[in-house]
Amino acid sequence: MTKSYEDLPLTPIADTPSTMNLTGLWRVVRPLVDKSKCKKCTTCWKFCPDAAITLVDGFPVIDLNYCKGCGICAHECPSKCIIMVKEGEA
Amino acid sequence: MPHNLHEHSVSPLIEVRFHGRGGQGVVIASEVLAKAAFRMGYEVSAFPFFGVERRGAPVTAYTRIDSRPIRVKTNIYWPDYVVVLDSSLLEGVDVLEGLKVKGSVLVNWPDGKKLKDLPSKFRRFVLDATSIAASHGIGSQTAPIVNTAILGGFARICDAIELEPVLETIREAAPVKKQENVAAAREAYERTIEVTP
Amino acid sequence: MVKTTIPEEEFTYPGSTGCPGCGANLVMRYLLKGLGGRTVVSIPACCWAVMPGYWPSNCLKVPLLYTAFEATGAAISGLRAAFDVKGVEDVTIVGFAGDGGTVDIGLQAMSGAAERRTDAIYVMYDNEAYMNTGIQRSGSTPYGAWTTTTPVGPKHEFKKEPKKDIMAIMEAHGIPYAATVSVAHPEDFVKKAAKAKKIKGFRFIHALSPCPPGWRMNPTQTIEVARLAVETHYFPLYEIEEGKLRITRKGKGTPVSEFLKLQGRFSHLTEAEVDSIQKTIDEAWKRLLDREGPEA
Amino acid sequence: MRMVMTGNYASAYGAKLSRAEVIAAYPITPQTSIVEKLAEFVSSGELKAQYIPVESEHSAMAACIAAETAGARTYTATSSHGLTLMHEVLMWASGARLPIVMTNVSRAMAPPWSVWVDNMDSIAQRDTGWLQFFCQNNQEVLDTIIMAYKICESRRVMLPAMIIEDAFILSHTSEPVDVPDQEVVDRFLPPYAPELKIEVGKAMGFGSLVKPDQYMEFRYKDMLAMKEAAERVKAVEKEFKQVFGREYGGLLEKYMCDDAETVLITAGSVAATAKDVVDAMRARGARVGLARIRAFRPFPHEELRALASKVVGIAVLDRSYTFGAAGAMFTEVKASVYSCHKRPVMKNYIAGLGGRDITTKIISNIMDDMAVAAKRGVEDEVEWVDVAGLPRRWR
Repeated sequence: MTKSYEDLPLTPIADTPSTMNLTGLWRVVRPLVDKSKCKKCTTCWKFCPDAAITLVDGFPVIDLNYCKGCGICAHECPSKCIIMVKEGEA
Repeated sequence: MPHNLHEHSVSPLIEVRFHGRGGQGVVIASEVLAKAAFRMGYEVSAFPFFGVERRGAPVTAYTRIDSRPIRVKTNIYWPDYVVVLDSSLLEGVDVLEGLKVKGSVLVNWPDGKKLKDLPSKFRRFVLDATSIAASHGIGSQTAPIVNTAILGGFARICDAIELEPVLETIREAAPVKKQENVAAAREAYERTIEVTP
Repeated sequence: MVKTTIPEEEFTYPGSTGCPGCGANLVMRYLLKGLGGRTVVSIPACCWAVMPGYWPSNCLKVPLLYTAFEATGAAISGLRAAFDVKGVEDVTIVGFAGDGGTVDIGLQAMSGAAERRTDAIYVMYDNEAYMNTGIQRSGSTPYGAWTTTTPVGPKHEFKKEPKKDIMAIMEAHGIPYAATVSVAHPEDFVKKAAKAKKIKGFRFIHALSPCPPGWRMNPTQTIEVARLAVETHYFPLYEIEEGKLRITRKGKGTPVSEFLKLQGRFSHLTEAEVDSIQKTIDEAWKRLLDREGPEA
Repeated sequence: MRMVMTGNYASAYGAKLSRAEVIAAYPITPQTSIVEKLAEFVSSGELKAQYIPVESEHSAMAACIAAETAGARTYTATSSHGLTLMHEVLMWASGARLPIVMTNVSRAMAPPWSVWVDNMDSIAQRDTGWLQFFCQNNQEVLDTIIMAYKICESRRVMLPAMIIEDAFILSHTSEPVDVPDQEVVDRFLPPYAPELKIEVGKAMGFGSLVKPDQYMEFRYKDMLAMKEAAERVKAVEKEFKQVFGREYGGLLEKYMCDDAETVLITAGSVAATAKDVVDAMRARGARVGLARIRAFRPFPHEELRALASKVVGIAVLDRSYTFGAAGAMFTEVKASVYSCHKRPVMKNYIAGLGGRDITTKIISNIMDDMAVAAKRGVEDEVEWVDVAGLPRRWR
């Protein structure tokens, strides 16, 4: 929403985390993690350009609010525990 | 009606034009004169002819002296005094251009050599600033720096300017050889003579 | 507990507006992991000037100063001077620019900053063309590549000139540290960033940064293509510390065709042209080995 | 203490007394002695500052922008081609709301090459969002630098300022300048303390990408800041006078205008000479006056309108020319005056380009010409003065 000039700072200083941008909406394919096959190697976490993967007990948790579906995690996973599926399927 | 009537109505008390060559300290001479006059309580301004000349090229610089604050920022067209630091400029440069009738010209001129070709409607003064500067070891023997000596001579020819403030200013401004520069100016003051027709 | 091979702490937020599979996103992510939170980054016009998002969004957890396209070198000098005069110590100043902003329009300001020995790290993320404006050729675009300003038409045109050797240019400035890094080797990347942080003076990091739209490739292959760049010696990983060169990853010397064939921007090349690229790479690699010498 | 010094040294002393903390500069004739003097102040320890010897004017301004964003008070100086090379980043400085102060030694643009005065360089930057002060003497140069920091750093302004010093006529002319004591300046000008600056560990992006739905609001704020600046110029000068005893007439200095029929409007060093001319003409009985545009930005609209309603003729002397239009000061003065109920006759005189001397005689001739035009009407609205080949003689 457009703010009144009176409510704006002197100059546009960006001070809000980019988590305000739900870039997950861009996604057409979605990663699915098969925890049973995961060896906790952290490769997917390491290569995620969007820092959208966090490690919980060593397992990857993908934040679908931000994952753009690039598929790097699936492509790089050595144990092939991540697959990409079309949004709306599976 | 003299062509410079209009200029007279706004011109300051004293306007001086210095002629010399790049590297001789012409611009510094104009500034030191201004500072000496300022020391005496005058208002002043000093400026070079704003060129891009390099070492050896003819250079001019100007000083204005007045009892009131100086506002005018134009060139000086009708000087009261002309000071020539290098006599070789008498050939080729019209050093007397615009000099007021009854104005004075001071030339750095070798002792004993006859000064010719300067019209007698101006007061003419000579001073062997080169020999004086050389004898005090200012600059090199082949290229003595004459700007401090010539200012001693100027104090002699200009009633409004006293020698002591000129010497004080030289003492303050000279980066090296302060005593020698002061001594040269003092000697120059003594040795400046008017050329009689 | 699982141990990660690079620092776990993140200095970038999700929600950046970079393209899916963007290499430049990873360059920033790894860089800040190596440098830590007491870092100030200056970014000129480039993809990264857009990636933090529309105001008030910011995807960095450290201060960010935007600057004009050609001005990164000057901006980091200004930042360092301000912190020095204010007595702010223990801060790493980073200039973070694309290849156009570095080897082309920003070369003068960067050279000035290097010559002045500005205490800062300059990072060039090299996606080998003006990608922010839509894939126009830069001085860092390699021989053979298609771009929108080196179109491949009926006369079989493409970029005929080799890439500017920015590492050699920066080394010639006599800077204390210069290194190449790749998003396919984050451990090597983070180690070099951390090393650069400890050195004083002007440091330069050249990061190869695959660009899926600009290289006409599948975003899933960003890491694979970056890895092949190293393996094929297209983009060797090395560092030059006080004039001493050390190759940090030798690579297998895989044929460069393996690297090229993943990218649509090279798809028009004939076998002979690929061979000539291979030859150029082999010669450069040999020079690099010779330069490193036997002791390493 | 009163000292005899050039305009360039007056600039350097102004920056030193203002305690500039970061100086980034690139040499250009005739600005060089400013930065040489400042480099000397820094190396001798007289000024606690960082001096960045940048490789271009563009970088000088970009470095000042970065340093100022990080909370340092910055200063730079340039001239002509240097200023125009900065053009892009000048807009950056004002858009980022950074109160940088810069001296521009105003010099003609090439080609043909000229190192001499005219104001084309400064006038070409009029739309960059900088305050522009045209100075008439060296004292004003020094004083205006100190005042400019105070005006520009005030919270509702936060815009940069350009102090314009005519090439050679001020830059290389020595005249008495009162150099105030540091303690007095310190009391007048507190340290720079911006509300927002780059702080290590604090995630903030300076100069972010703004969508069309908010860009205009930011620009509107800049416009308000420039309006506020007009008020601050007057208020700060009042305060300056109380402390230092000098004043310059705010945005528009009026000299002998009260009962004047013909007024000359101009800016810069020529205005100082024009005061002598006004005195001389008044001694002959001519009802003439001078209005000096001291601040070209913010422009003195109100002051000009008040003045215009009382006079018969206004001559605007521009030391620059906007090709395809007229002198910039002329068009702006005319625009200001247009909606006045009673409008004077106006004429534009283009003079003094590329260092051509504007003599006292030229100035009085302009005023005489204007007085005649006010009675008989204007034939040539824009007249080029003292151009060889034109029929009219001005000297």
